Amino acid sequence: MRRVYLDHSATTPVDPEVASLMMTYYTEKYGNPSSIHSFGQEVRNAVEQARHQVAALIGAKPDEITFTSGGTEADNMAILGVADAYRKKGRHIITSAVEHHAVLDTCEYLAKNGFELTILPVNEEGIVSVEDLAQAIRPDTILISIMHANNEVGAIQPIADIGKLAQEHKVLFHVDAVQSLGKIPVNVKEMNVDLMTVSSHKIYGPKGVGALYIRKGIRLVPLFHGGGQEKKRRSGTENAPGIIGFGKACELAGRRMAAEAAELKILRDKLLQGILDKIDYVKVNGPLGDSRLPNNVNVSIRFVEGESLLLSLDMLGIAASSGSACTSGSLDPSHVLLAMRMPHEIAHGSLRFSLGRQNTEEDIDYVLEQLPKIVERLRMMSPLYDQMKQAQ
Amino acid sequence: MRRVYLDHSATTPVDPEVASLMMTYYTEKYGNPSSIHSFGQEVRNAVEQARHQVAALIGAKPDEITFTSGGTEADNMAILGVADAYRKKGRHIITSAVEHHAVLDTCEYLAKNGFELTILPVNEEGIVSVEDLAQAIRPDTILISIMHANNEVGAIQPIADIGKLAQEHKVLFHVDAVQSLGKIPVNVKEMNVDLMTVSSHKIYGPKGVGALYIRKGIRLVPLFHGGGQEKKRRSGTENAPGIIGFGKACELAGRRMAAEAAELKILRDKLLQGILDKIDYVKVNGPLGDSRLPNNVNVSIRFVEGESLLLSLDMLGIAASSGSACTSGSLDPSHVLLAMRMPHEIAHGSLRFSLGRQNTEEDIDYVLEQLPKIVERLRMMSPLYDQMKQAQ
Amino acid sequence: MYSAKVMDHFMNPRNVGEIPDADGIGEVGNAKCGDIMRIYLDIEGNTIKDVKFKTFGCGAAVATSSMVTEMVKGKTIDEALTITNAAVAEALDGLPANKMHCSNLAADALHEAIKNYKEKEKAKG
Amino acid sequence: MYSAKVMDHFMNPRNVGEIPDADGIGEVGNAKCGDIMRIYLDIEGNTIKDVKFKTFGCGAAVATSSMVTEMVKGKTIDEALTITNAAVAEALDGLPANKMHCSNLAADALHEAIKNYKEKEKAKG
Ligand SMILES: Cc1ncc(COP(=O)(O)O)c(C=O)c1O
Ligand SMILES: Cc1ncc(COP(=O)(O)O)c(C=O)c1O
Repeated sequence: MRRVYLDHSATTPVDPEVASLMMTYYTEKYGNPSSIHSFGQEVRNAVEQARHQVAALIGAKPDEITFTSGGTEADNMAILGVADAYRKKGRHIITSAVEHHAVLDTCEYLAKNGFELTILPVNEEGIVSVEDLAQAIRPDTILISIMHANNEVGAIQPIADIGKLAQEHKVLFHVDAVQSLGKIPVNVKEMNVDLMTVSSHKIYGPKGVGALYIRKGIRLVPLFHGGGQEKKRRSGTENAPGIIGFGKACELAGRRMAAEAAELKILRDKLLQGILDKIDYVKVNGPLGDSRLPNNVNVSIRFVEGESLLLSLDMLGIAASSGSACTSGSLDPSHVLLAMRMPHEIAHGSLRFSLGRQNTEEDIDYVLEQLPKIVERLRMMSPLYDQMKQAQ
Repeated sequence: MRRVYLDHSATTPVDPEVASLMMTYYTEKYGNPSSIHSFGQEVRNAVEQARHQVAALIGAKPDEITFTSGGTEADNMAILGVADAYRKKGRHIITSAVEHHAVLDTCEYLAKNGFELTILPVNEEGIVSVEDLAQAIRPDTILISIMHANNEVGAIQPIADIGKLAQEHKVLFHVDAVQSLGKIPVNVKEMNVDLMTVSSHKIYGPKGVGALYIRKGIRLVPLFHGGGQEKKRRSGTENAPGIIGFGKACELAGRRMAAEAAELKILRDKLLQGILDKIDYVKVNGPLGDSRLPNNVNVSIRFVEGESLLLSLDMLGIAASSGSACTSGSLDPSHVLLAMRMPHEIAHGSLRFSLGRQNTEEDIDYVLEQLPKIVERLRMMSPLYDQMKQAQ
Repeated sequence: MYSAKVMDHFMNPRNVGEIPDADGIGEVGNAKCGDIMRIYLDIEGNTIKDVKFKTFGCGAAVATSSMVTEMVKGKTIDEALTITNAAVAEALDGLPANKMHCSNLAADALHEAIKNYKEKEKAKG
Repeated sequence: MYSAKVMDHFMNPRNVGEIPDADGIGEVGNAKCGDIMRIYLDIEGNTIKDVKFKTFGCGAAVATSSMVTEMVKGKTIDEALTITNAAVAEALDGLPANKMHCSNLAADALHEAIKNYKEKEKAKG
């Protein structure tokens, strides 16, 4: 059976070049980078090279990069670490309604523990308003946390404008760039960012590795206590093969990004247009054009439910994802789609295709051949489709 | 040049079988285990198998295992998580003076934040007294954290006795078993352990993975907020290849442990006896015989400094470690050796050889050939050696 | 995630459709929650002669709907009333824990349809 | 970790040893801290004709000791007094940050030895 993976925003395969580099560090150069012997020092050098590679992709200095176990840890470290270090300065934090749970839930944890939280709304395309943000800033605001690109609908936020605003008000600015890294240009200096989260497994690097950019001079209370690795910011034996793999993945991403984004946009637009042409009652979620990640397609297919779509696609070898409540076992569909003021019943039928490096035109053709049949089958079963037809 | 790695307590190479299994999950079976499509579900199944493998090695049930990014995270999760969840019951914690920094520093962080800490002393072999512990337990004690085997001197603590005591007093008992796992039998039920830390990279699994055993029914406040993976205990995209590698490493360790321990003991004793025979003014650190890990040799070589020994060994291809202050950049030598009441100047000259699976008799012969020459050279330079000679 | 039986009933659902002028129709759930199940019954005497369903919902919702129609066909009303959601799940070799509450409503829809039938019968007098 | 120069001076230290009846002896550090450096000077006129050292300590301690003896041989006392710990570290192509404070004491030991020489001279009258 043909297998078509269109869930790259969930995770990506590891690039073969990255994987084979990692192998060397698993089985041959396996020393602990904190050891002073040569088994350790050869790994230390490679870890520091990786720090350069990650820093280069986001316009940072190497010593501003702290490696973590992933995006979630980096988000927690940034938000909890700033809250703890700057609590005497103030206790107000601003974020948006469409953040990843690693940001939103962390902020909400703080809101239950002595902090005040403003959650900015978004417009129907999922984009935060800079004016709203300007009005939300208070004298006791210590942190603004806004993502660069949204993982569900691909909406790109006006980060540079927010960064300027944050700087003017001397408020720290954290950006979750997990989804934008390697897909669109990211530059902490140009965007006036103080803290930035990135994650390896979204850019063809290994799972279980991420990094937090911490602008020089910013204090953070660490999440872990222990051996004092990563300049005391992140204790624990360094995941050297993972870090080295992440570094390589950043290097590759930097080299390939421009060409890849152009190709992905063509496939993205072909897929989206094809769906709109072949299936009726479809709503596009998120912005169009340059405010959207080059690899994201998100649609709501009315009168059918997302998990059913996913399962049916999966039976044909196609992997996608959905903001349907059923895919997460919760009762509510995606908080992102709801924040975009989409009615529950339409949000349940949402479908995200996130494209990647190895996808081809044939993959897209295959989806466009199969998806309409699936939708037709499910709609034949759907009492909602009946109702709509009868109402016409 | 011959290369002899004798620093397995710092980290181990990844077993080739483990590494090649991981490769499959990096490049072919790369789905996100939380995804419902088959790319995700095939990985989910492998992650659950790994959970079984880890559980089996410590006598736990699979759903009592939570995967983490390593031993440090698991130690922090256990101690901070219990402290937060049980703070209403009491605020007293007991630990020992020879714990790893991941435990000791976490307890000390709590001591600065409203908790009370009793740090138990150890005897000259590095072993905690169960009587001391019995006397330290108070009505408001909520947690005892004692390691199974010490990473520096290989001392094995009377965990089962402590477990019984903890159970009698209804105090939660956390054990850091990072160094004992795979080397000596570990069983959470027989030892009456409530929480246990294990780490993959010490048993020929990958770095960046560990696990916390949490006995059913124990509450823990999570360290990270986010996607709610690992039954909400540990958010963040699962490091599936790492977890699967760790599971395999546990399976291999379980199969090989008995035979391997017997072989390691022979090499260990040969190395120790050889050092004592060939070099004078040497002190053995830690207990002898069955109270010692089968792979640990730790000696203090008087009148020379540990880092010099390490560097000299390294120039000959031999990797070891030291409790010398100089190896860590701090001013004090190993807190473990100091807790064993060793004078600073002797602690500075400590040397740890930690043996592993691929070491041979020839490796030991090589060390026994080179080490005496190194010591002689360094003692020729040492003003302390002069002083001692003159005093005679 | 799902058992082979669930996937079979999801991909090849039995008795999809409507019964024109059905003797009983039952519907549970709503679009807001992501699940709607509608069951149509054709009843002769006390026996369920035919049964059809339409469902909007996840894999479990479709599969349980399909399964309940198979379980109930040819049964008497009283027998049908003894079928529980749990029994439907069991007949499918179980459902994931997080699906047991939100999507396992097919027996409820069946019971609603029987109630609807009884009410109609009563109205006829 | 260490530069090639540090490793060279550590593995092949210059001027190890003692000078019997040295004109000046300087010692810094103590065993508790893990570093002791002792410098012996042979001085003729105002010139350092010979210099030897003995050191207990880490790689940096040995290398800086060795380096300072090289730097100072043949120099006048006044020239020797201008040599700083930083200059010794620099001559070794630098030291790791965490070594700059605890193990980079060789110039101090040299200065102590010169002080010792001057005191002896004074005592002689
Ligand atoms: C926007 C965003 N932030 C954070 C995360 C969490 O990163 P990780 O999976 O590396 O923990 C993800 C992905 O899961 C994400 O898409
Ligand atoms: C006893 C002990 N506990 C905890 C740790 C920390 O584990 P990890 O390196 O996986 O963070 C180590 C090793 O570094 C250890 O030896």
